[in-house]
Amino acid sequence: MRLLNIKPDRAWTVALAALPFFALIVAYMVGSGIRLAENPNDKLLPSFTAMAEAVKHYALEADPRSGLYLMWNDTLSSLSLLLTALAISTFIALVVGILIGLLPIAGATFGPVVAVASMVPPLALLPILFIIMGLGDGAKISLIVIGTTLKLVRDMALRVKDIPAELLIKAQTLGASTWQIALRVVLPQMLPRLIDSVRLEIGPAWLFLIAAEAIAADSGLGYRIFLVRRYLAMDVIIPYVIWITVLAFLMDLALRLLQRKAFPWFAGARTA
Amino acid sequence: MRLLNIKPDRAWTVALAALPFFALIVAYMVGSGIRLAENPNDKLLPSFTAMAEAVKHYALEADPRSGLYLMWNDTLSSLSLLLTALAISTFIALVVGILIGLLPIAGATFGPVVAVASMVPPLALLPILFIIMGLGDGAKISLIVIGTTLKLVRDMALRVKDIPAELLIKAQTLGASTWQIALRVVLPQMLPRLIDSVRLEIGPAWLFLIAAEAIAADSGLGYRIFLVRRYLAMDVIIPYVIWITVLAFLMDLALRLLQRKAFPWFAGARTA
Amino acid sequence: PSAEAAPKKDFKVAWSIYVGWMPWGYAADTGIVKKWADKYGITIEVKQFNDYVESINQYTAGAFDAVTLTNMDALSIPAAGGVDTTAVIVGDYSNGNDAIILKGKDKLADIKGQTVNLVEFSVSHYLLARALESVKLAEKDVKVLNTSDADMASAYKTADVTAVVTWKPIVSTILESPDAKAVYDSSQIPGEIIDLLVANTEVVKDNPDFGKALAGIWYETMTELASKKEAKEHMAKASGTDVAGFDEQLKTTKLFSTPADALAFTSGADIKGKNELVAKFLFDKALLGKDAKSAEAIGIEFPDKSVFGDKANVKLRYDATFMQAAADGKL
Amino acid sequence: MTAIVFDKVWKEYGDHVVLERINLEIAPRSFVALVGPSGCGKTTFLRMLLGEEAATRGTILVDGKPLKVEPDADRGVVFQRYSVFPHLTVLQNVMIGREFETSRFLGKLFGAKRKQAEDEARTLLDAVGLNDHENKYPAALSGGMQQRLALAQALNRKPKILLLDEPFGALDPGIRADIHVLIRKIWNENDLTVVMVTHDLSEAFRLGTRVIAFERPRNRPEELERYGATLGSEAPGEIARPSGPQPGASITRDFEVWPKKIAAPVGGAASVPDTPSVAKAAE
Amino acid sequence: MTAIVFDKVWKEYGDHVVLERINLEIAPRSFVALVGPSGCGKTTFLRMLLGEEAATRGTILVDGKPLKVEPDADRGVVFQRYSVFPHLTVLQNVMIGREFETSRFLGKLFGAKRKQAEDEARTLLDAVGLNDHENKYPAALSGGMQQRLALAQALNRKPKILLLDEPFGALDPGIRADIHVLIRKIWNENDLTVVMVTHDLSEAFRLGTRVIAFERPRNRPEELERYGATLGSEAPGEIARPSGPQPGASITRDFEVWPKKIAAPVGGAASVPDTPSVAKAAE
Ligand SMILES: Nc1ncnc2c1ncn2[C@@H]1O[C@H](COP(=O)(O)OP(=O)(O)OP(=O)(O)O)[C@@H](O)[C@H]1O
Ligand SMILES: Nc1ncnc2c1ncn2[C@@H]1O[C@H](COP(=O)(O)OP(=O)(O)OP(=O)(O)O)[C@@H](O)[C@H]1O
Ligand SMILES: [Mg+2]
Ligand SMILES: [Mg+2]
Repeated sequence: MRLLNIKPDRAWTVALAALPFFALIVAYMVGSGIRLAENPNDKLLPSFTAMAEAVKHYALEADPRSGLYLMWNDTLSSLSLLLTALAISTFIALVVGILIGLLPIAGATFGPVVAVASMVPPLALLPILFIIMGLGDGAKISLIVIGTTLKLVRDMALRVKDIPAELLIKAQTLGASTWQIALRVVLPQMLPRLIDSVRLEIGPAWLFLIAAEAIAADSGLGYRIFLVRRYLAMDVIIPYVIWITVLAFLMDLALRLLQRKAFPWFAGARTA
Repeated sequence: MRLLNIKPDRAWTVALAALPFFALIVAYMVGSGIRLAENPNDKLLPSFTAMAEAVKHYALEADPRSGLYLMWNDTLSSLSLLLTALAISTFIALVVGILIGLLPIAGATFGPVVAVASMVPPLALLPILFIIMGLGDGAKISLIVIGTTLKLVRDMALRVKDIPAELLIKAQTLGASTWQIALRVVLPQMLPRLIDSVRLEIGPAWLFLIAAEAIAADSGLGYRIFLVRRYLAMDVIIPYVIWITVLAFLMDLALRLLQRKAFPWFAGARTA
Repeated sequence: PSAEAAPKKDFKVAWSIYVGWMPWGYAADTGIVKKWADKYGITIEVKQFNDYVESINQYTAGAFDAVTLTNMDALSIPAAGGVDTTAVIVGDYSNGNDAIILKGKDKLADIKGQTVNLVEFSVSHYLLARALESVKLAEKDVKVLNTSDADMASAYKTADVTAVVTWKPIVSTILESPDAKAVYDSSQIPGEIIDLLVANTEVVKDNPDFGKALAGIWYETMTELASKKEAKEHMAKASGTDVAGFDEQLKTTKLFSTPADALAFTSGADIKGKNELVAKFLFDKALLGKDAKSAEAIGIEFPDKSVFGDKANVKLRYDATFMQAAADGKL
Repeated sequence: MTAIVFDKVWKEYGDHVVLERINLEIAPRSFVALVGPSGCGKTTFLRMLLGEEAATRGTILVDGKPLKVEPDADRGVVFQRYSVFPHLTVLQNVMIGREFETSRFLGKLFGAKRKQAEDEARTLLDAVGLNDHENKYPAALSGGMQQRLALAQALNRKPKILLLDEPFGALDPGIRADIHVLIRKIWNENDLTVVMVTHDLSEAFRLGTRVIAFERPRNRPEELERYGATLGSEAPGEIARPSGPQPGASITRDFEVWPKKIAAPVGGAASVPDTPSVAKAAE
Repeated sequence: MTAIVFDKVWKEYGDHVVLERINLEIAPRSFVALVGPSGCGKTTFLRMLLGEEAATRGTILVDGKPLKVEPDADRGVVFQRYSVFPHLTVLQNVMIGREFETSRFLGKLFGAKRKQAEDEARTLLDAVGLNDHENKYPAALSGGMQQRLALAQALNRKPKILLLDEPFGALDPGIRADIHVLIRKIWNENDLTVVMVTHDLSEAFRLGTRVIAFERPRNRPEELERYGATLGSEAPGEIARPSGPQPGASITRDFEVWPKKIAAPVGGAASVPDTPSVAKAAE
């Protein structure tokens, strides 16, 4: 039988999926074991026990200095920044994207500048951002917003242009004005697609958040990683990186669920 | 006439497109003028003359210390890293993406781990990378590769799965083996689509390059930006940022051209 | 393990941009490094880092044999990380290079209640702690906000930043603003922030030639810095300033330009007390390792073989051997 | 009175002449079937009538007045695909026309007005046989049901002209027959002029009161006169898209279907035989 | 000798029974037309014959041997869409079968062997009337030409069984007629058993030597016996996808088309009347 026709059954699928994770864990344990045998204080590849202890310390014990459970505090602080920023970019992307995609005039005016601006490396803009927004949360949110919005706007504009011209014509033959078309035809069709686009921007958003928190912060997951990087505390960094990965994964999952539940018509329309 | 039916003609399109760029330049000039009037030594928003001078200094005069034209040297150094890294990710993405997308066994094995790994924020992995790869170009290339490959692999796998099952069946009824299908049916259909995916990764690739150069480098566009950032030398940073934007734009353009010229069948097949 | 270790021939040194370490870049560029490496039949790769912390991490993880850092970071990172580290060269101490700057206020005591931007757990943090002590304040009287050194200058330009602790040349950039006042600097705690070139103890023990070469390179470069105009120009340029700017930085750096000066400081009586202050600070901040029970958890050995702290856990050693050899002209 | 007049209408895209000198008068309440080979400009013709495209030269008059240059509620349309809104249920799809009309700002009705619009929509759904599906989304309907829905939706604003671009092209033959009955009923019961593009000559003759053929000067198939013959039969050497500059298409045949069909007076019964037996050339 | 035998074949997807107890013998060189309402399992039947899907119960024998469980060169196929490779030219599309056969590693021929494969391919292109288009990509061909190409491509490996899944469903009626002539020619001139799924009953009766109808026990349209009647006419209450558990479809009618058509001996002339006049129920 051809390799491409061999379909593993359910049990095999699970086993095969687990394999690489298992291999990674074993590889880590071996590497860590070798280094720790040479230098028991080695910080680069800490043992799982050391990491568990660090997690316990950060997540389950209040920090004596501030009385806070640092890991939860960091998570809360990062998530609130991230979600605020994503909410802002999503809103901007929806409005501007629909404008650019629907109105030829707006498309001609803003299409090119958005295309060019989306090529600017946002990290390089940080100093300017700090001056304008101050060192507080404003600058961090702005960085994420700048880093993700332009892509989202372009995505949205393309999606709007993907709406079959027939539908827009049809709406006009039903007497709809431009505003009514935007509100009742384009907007509701964009919402589920926007979720797809936002899902793709979760990764970049974390990246920018971490970069911003590295520069000026007093809490946050990125702040902690960069702070403890000062003394190579990989026993903290590794669990934090895993935790960020889990959070990103959960956000992705939540968006997929939202899409399925809130837009029951979309699955059918997409495959059609 | 409805706003959405008003289509600007050619001349208007150009004029409208120029408008926001023009507005940005004017806004900058005003802002810069105000700040410079207050403090002629202000570094934050340098005048265009100051920037032109900085560019002249960096691009047209040899550095007395090294005898190099710094801006060209930085460009060369950054571009060679970036292109090498993108070439590597592209190659990996093509091979692994086709494997995952075409073979159910490979998909079951590597699909989940790739999905999870693509959520890991690559910047947080930098310290580990530097240790393993050393500080040379290896680590920088690795960061870009790690940061872009996973996304590309997922993209490719999805594209492979998008190939109508009919085509794979048809190939089998023509007697093709799995290997022949991969080589003659899937690979050539993926190449132009890979270009689309790579275009989307140019932005992230620059981001990772800049981040890596910020930490360990002795040349490169990102290195220079981070070096002079300490002295707030915006007269160098702004032209460098613009230059990076131009380079990214040109790379995008080159890829689009390549796609059009090298795969004449693709435009027709895509719209079909 | 040193017994069976194959004789090492290739060595790697990491350095980062700071006035007291600029000579390493000059030495590498002008062939001084190669000259001394050749003399001992070894190779030495000198690698510049943009990111200071990364250079230390690389050294701690074993990717480099030697690195430039401060005594405080030597204790908190490699030493606390179990890497037995030897200070081969004591290059200088900060004598005003690190400063506390207030916006629009000129008394240190005015810092009370302000948010202070600094690189957390760095020498700036230490300087702040010492400064607060001097005016009978504690860290809880201010709010510390971790801010990257690369962005300190631009951060100062923003309205909500009113107090920063940082080092030169950032200090010079910030002081260009008319409202910036340096209210405290490291010249008030001389000799406590020491800039070192450290190497892995095991490596220098097994390869004394490496230590000798490092000392040879350093002091030849010191001579050129004092005598050759190009040397200073080169270093000024590499640190992104001009000769005047570089001189300004040198002025607040107590550079030991001869081995004898360095020896005098390293073997002096003061150094023990100053290191003790640093260790206390690090212990307060829980930077001596999770298991540290006191500031004495990690032993620091001085040239006279006396030890501060745990004698069974000596991880940082001030070793005068190579500076001595340089002073004696025995390289 | 003449419902629609094309007066020396040309349509060009850059150098490419699509339609050449179209002169045409369409009487009110006629059912015009438009046929012609692929790419000859049938859709382009319909788009001009819709107001989506402007004529390059010439004028189009509707009831004596120049045509509005954009689509509007006086002309309804059904395309082959994408004629209904995928994000609205069947009922909402029909109702939305009234909502656009009545609620200028929100495009959405509430309370009693909504109730009334729903009842209106239900009457239309009844007429097209979709009353049992009002809460389904279009993706859950078969192709034939989607086109019924599109018809009901288009009728909601009571257009005077109904434009159909191969509305049944994607349907199975069996399903087509049913929907033919429906469209004839609609034409009879509403004060409508219908212009329908189709590829299927037998459909054209079965439904139309008049059949108009468009063609480029070259390869005009002579079989057209033979009733039921295939149009522009795909010879082995045929090329999908004509290449090179060519003159535009124009009207080459204009039949009145015999026996003459006339629309029933609105509300009355149809007086139309099921299949035409003879076709008479109008010129 | 029997070419294809289905012996009590069931096909289920989880709880959903698609096909129920299919018993069938297909003689060599027959042209079987498969009809039935949408979703009744025609494609599933074909996919089992193709080897793409395994039967849940029962066995399928080809020439007495159990069917290979994956598609292979002994069974050719043409689908409604996506039957040709978009990245290969017309000539390359036809040739690739030979390349797969001859060049196991690269799947590509060079030099004299390539020349020979090209010549072979040209002969086939000639047969389907595409010889003038050999350097075009499929996207530049019309739908009918693409299906001709797909046929030529499928014939290249000389399959014994040719499976067609609504191959002409997307074509205009005029173009269909031409391609019907072609497929009958192909069937006559090659040693082929053809199984074709179609929605179009008249197509089924025109081409097939045998017409088989699949249906679910419910809504079996009684009109089937009337030749040419529409199949599963779309009643207003019809639902696109049957919901709720239902018994699977099975064979409800099996006609031998009358007058009996037989394939010409390979290479000989066709002896097939153009349209069947009467259909005789086989059971
Ligand atoms: N926007 C446009 N720009 C340029 N050319 C166009 C445009 N729209 C249509 N054409 C050209 O006009 C010609 C007629 O197209 P049209 O769609 O009207 O044909 P048609 O008769 O509807 O064909 P079909 O039967 O395939 O639907 C074609 O050659 C097409 O390529
Ligand atoms: N892979 C699958 N998993 C689950 N159900 C399937 C699968 N493939 C087909 N089915 C179901 O089997 C039934 C028969 O499908 P099939 O495609 O064979 O119908 P068909 O007769 O070819 O219909 P059509 O005329 O629309 O092509 C349908 O209800 C379909 O939903
Ligand atoms: Mg058309
Ligand atoms: Mg089917």
